[in-house]
Amino acid sequence: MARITMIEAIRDAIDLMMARDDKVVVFGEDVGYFGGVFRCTDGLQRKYGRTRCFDTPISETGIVGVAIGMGAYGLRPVCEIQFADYVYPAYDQIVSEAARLRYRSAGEFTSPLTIRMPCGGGIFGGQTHSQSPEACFTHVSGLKTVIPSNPYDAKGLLISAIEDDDPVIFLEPKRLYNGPFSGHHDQPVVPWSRHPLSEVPDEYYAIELGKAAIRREGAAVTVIAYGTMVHVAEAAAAETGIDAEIIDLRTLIPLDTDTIEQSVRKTGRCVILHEATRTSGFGAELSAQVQERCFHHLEAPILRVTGWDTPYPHAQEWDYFPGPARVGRALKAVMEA
Amino acid sequence: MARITMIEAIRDAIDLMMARDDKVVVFGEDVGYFGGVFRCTDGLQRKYGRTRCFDTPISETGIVGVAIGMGAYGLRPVCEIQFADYVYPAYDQIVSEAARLRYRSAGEFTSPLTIRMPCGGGIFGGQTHSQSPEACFTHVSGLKTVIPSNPYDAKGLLISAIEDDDPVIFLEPKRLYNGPFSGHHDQPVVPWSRHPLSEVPDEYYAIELGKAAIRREGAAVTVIAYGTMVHVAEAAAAETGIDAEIIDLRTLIPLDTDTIEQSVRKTGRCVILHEATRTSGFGAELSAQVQERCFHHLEAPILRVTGWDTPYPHAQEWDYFPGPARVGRALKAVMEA
Amino acid sequence: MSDPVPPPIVAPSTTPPLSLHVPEPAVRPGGKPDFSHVRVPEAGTVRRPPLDVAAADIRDLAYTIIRVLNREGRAVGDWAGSLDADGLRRGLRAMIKTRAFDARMLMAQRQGKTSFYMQSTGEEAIACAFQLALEPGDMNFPTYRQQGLLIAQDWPLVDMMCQIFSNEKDRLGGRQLPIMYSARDAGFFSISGNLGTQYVQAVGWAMASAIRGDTRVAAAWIGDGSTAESDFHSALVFASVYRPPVILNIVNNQWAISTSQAIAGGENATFAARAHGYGIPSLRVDGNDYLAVHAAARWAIDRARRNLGPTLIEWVTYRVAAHSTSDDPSKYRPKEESDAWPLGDPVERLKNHLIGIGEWSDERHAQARAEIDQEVLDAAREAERHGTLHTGPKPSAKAMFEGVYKDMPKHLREQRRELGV
Amino acid sequence: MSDPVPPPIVAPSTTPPLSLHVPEPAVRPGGKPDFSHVRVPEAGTVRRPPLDVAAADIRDLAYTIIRVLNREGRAVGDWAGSLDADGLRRGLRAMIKTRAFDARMLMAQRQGKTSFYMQSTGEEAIACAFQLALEPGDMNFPTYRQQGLLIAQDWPLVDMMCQIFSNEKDRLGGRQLPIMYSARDAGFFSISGNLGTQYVQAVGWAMASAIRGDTRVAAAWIGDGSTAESDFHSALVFASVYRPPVILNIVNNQWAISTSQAIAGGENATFAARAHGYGIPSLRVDGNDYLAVHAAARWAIDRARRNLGPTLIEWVTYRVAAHSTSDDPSKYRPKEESDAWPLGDPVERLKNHLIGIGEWSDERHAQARAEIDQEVLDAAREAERHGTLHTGPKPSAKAMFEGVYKDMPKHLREQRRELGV
Ligand SMILES: Cc1ncc(C[n+]2csc(CCOP(=O)(O)OP(=O)(O)O)c2C)c(N)n1
Ligand SMILES: Cc1ncc(C[n+]2csc(CCOP(=O)(O)OP(=O)(O)O)c2C)c(N)n1
Ligand SMILES: [Mg+2]
Ligand SMILES: [Mg+2]
Repeated sequence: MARITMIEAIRDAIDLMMARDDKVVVFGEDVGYFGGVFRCTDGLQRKYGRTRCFDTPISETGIVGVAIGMGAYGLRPVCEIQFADYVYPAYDQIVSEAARLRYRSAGEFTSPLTIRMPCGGGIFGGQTHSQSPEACFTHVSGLKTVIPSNPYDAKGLLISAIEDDDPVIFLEPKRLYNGPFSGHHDQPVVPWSRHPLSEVPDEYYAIELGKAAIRREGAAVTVIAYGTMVHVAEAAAAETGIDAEIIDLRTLIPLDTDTIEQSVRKTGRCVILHEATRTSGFGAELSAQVQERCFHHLEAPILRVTGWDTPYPHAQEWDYFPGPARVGRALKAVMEA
Repeated sequence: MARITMIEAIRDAIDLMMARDDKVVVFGEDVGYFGGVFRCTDGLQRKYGRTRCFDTPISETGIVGVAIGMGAYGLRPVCEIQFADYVYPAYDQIVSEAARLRYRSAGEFTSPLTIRMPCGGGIFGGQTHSQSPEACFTHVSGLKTVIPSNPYDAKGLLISAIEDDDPVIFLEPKRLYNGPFSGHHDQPVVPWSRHPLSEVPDEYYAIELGKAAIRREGAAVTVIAYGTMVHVAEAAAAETGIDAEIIDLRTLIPLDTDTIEQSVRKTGRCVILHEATRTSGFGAELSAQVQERCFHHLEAPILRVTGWDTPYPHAQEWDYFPGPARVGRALKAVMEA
Repeated sequence: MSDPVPPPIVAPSTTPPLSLHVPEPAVRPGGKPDFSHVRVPEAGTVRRPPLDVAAADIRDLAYTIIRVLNREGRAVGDWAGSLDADGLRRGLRAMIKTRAFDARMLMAQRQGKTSFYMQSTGEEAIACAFQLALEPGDMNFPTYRQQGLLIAQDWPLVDMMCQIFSNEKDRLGGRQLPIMYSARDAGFFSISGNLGTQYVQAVGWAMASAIRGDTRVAAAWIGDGSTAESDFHSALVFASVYRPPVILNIVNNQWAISTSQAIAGGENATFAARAHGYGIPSLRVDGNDYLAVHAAARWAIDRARRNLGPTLIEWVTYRVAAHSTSDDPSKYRPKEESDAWPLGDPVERLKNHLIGIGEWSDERHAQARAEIDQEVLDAAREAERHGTLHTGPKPSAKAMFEGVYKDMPKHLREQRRELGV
Repeated sequence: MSDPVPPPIVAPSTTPPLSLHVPEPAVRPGGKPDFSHVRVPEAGTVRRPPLDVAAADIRDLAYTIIRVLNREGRAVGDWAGSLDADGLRRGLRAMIKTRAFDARMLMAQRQGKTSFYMQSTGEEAIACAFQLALEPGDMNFPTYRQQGLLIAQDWPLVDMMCQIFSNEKDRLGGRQLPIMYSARDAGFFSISGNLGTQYVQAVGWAMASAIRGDTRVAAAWIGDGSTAESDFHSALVFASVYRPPVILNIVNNQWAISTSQAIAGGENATFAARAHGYGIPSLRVDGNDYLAVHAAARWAIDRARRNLGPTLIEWVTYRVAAHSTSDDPSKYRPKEESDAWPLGDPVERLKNHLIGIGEWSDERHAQARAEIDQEVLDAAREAERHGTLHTGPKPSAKAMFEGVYKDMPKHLREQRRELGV
């Protein structure tokens, strides 16, 4: 079992699925010959040929549109949007078409698509290379939304996403591609090889969509996080010494409400984290559900620590990013409430 | 002061603004000669000429794209998306461009757009003529989102929207165009002329964006609603006899949290209504905020009554629509909790 | 309010002020119909190129109209002869049935049996002849105005009607708006209410067929107005790059609800010419000429199947009826405009041709119409037995929660429980 | 897993299986550069049509290349003569300065003074000559590779650099990615990170100018790769319908990051030909020939200003540098490819022309370069005094909350408080 990066884990999952199922086809901008701007598909065109892995025109709506047609034919397309910030031109094809096709055709046609895209900030990408648009998808019935926080999960979840017969939005926190990230941007970069969850089996394994993982057991407060924020939560718990239970959602829709409910019933407190802007972010849904399901167990208001309601700024990246200091403050606030 | 319908109130607002400000231009699919499929712009081309009010190609992204260019020039475009269900092709121009232009150019260029669109169900329009996509906009920093529930507000809010220097998404519940609607689809249609809020002054008046209205004062439970659901809430309160305080948000962003907070602090209970699908709907944000702001005043869990997490079905329209029976059940549940 | 508009620059040369061009149709209600802008070439005058022709060698075909039936109803020129008399009679019956179906369903809507209907009057030749040029296994990605694709292949009318009535036998479980059929076995992709989206999906389907070494082809359909949507462009870009076996059909029926094709760019160029910028061969064809439609469809389908890549076809026709049952065209165009339409009526033209070649008669025509009317009526009665929108058996509320995902996730099970079904 | 793919239809005629065409550039790393697919006509051979020419009459101009400077560096043909020697020298200096600016900022990025940079090497003639054909008040809607538009009009380099360094003097307050300038006074619209969006906005701006009876024109800019985006099509549709005063520029520099222009549809047609389907006149021009660029730009701008409507221009050029500082082109194309590019280098070509007509010399050139290098260096030093990305003064965290709306709403004030700034 090798220690690999998240990029390698993603490539591994796609490679494996292309080998197992010749209906899997892979495409996107710069995805073919070059292997993607983050190199997640490097080598796949050489291995599987140009009709299984290829470059596309710069048209996100076209990419998803042809993927839907291929899915209706019976293929299993895995397409890449170069940055999550560029998914909006494809929003109509995703929302009006991929998400509804099974329903409107009563199952005659389906959209077994996986739409991968790097998301999140932390690389000085400015407002158009840093966004976390998950809430634009969680509101849409018919879509599943997945976001891994480490190489092991990335591989297992991506395999499940590709195998899934419904359209899956697969968000890849780009700041995690090459190593975990606690939010301490001023500290040296840590490679994945030092993290236990970079140990990834060579062979096939699937992580069921819709199941959260508990990254840290704790009794004092439940922290609900996903993607990069899982690592920030771990840092904040360690630094504040607060006995937080950290849930890594992994899949946003379908949501693992059992794990959430069980934890909050135990701790009576809840802090929700995400990098996306706050208002109408997925944290709002989490807060609403925790409140609906655990009202009588709550000992303090549920808090959200999130990106601000502004575009992601370039110079002020670290004022925007909800780092361990802000999370730590929220943990303390919720314990003192 | 005449009693008019919502359509007439909307037309009146646009007409008035076109007369006051020759920078106001009006366009959209079938909006010019024909006056719009719901006739909201009827007569305006005749009155103001073809370069002030005109038909456009069937390209929602083009409509918003040229509107942004016109706004950058210094005009004040008011454009129509024929149905809110068709706004997604324009989503990129709205989210990536209109919403961010002021921010990214540090105010050099702005987007003083009003993007009108009929929303909501209740007319057997099926899944592509019934949607309520407000949450797709409330998550986007830089946008304002407005939704009136009656002719008086429609005129005053639309005038404010057109005068506003930021992009405003103006949602018009199409089931309310010709009369209020309690959700009792089996009862005879009521015309606006019987409703006090159809009394609309001929002259200019503006309703400030960001201010909710209390439609019914009450002490037992706060109901937060907007658009069609305001009328459903009124019916449910009347039918259950529960002394509900009904807040009509009118503007979703910026949100009138003062009015909400004050009411929930008083009642200690809260039910949130919308027609849109539940998960990640705007109700989630409302629930999160009520909980964050009024935690210690809450005597029962906040409930959401919403559309289901499915596309809006044709035959089962009335099973989907959150009518007075479902709202009434929630009111009772929250009183008994 | 905003910053003032910057003052117009008055250039030293006293450049005259600019002005905006806003196209208007030649005539509006009250005016005399005028189609002088539609140049109609003589039938039989346009050449039929070889299947493997280069796009660059037939650019002129985008600026003319391929026609087979001349004024006397005779089939003339290179494109004639793709069908024998049996084939032509089959087409005629298909068109008659499509028109009868439309009439019956329009009436059903007026009677409150459904919420909505859309006719294809005047455009029947296009869908019917095209379908009859396809092979089983090929896939159409239609709009809402290609009911002829189903009817021409004798897809059960009762099935279509049950969908329109959203009744208990609606194969789509009442979820879809009337006429938004889906019929995979008939090579008929699920219709979307969102204009244009299917166009690029068809290209994707064709790409898949090519990737798999299949022999099946796809047909994309779009209206003149909807060519303005983004998906039209994506479809052409992807079709240009990967050369998949797809026929890109544009049905130019002159109108998009209340706006004329000029508002989609039809004033300055033909829709067929759109293909040129992508290096895709294109044809412009008389869509009211059954023989021309069939021959052009066959040509393009053969090209696709022989791996010669995509073809774009503009079918020139006229939307005779209202846009839909929610529309009143007398508000925006002269009532008599359809009578003035220079390409005539497809049913009449094919009928006259068949009579002219001695393969049909007025009597047989009357009899065929009567038979078909009866067939449609019988189907409607049968369908109504399973319910109509507001009366009789209907799909269950429970079914509303099904099929959002392959397996129903917990939150939908919870919501179903909340509704108590 | 899903339903199985339906089995391929084996047609009775044993139709051979289809296959997908996936374009590949002629050469990849390790191969010998090959531009034999680029047909370069002799300079001076393409006619210059009258301004009010009909689109249909110049379709051929989309399939050739307008060139003024011949192999000997002489200006020949109809398009020659739009500039005098002063104008040409101004252009040369603008190009030299653009190149020097790029070099300096590339170095600054390598030194960690900013996060990101994009050069325009090889494409300088296009932006510089175009800008110098515009009038004050006209508005460009640029992409990230038109820094020449600002530099040619002597927009302060310090200003541009402060934006690149996201420092305290950054007019955009550190909010934007480096090089995403906005300069309203310079007729330079705020650059978006989202490809293509500006193209249709330019059309809207031009429509506004026409609506207001103004005399100002707009210029839209897009790369070859980005023509695949939807906004390209919307722009052409709206420009076709309303005929506003806009120049639709396509900079075809052969590459879009790692994909060649064939992946955008350039294999089967030219990008200039895209205009034909919309009835928009178009030109295809040698983008490395300063004189050709200026003359063609002037022609299109004059058309626009005289209310003759939009013109589309494909500028044929080559992206000599990496896509951006995040890119390594040696991974996907031969290193020597830019040397083999048949249209040469725009700076060298203009320099030689000026020397040839006796208006310039190697000495003057060397001196100009030295002066400009010094000017750029001075500007960089000045800008750095106000901070670079990771050191020195920078925009405040507080400013991050400003300008989301005209007036800061309560929730943003609350969030600012939450951050404690
Ligand atoms: C994305 C989208 N925008 C707008 C509409 C509303 N709409 C329905 S049909 C129609 C006109 C379409 O005209 P055309 O494409 O010419 O087809 P035709 O009706 O003539 O067959 C419009 C604007 C829609 N259904 N989808
Ligand atoms: C909507 C969108 N999709 C993808 C990208 C990522 N991207 C940035 S530049 C680029 C290539 C653009 O190529 P081209 O249009 O030819 O311009 P050039 O870089 O050659 O000047 C890509 C794919 C983006 N910025 N926006
Ligand atoms: Mg039409
Ligand atoms: Mg390029």
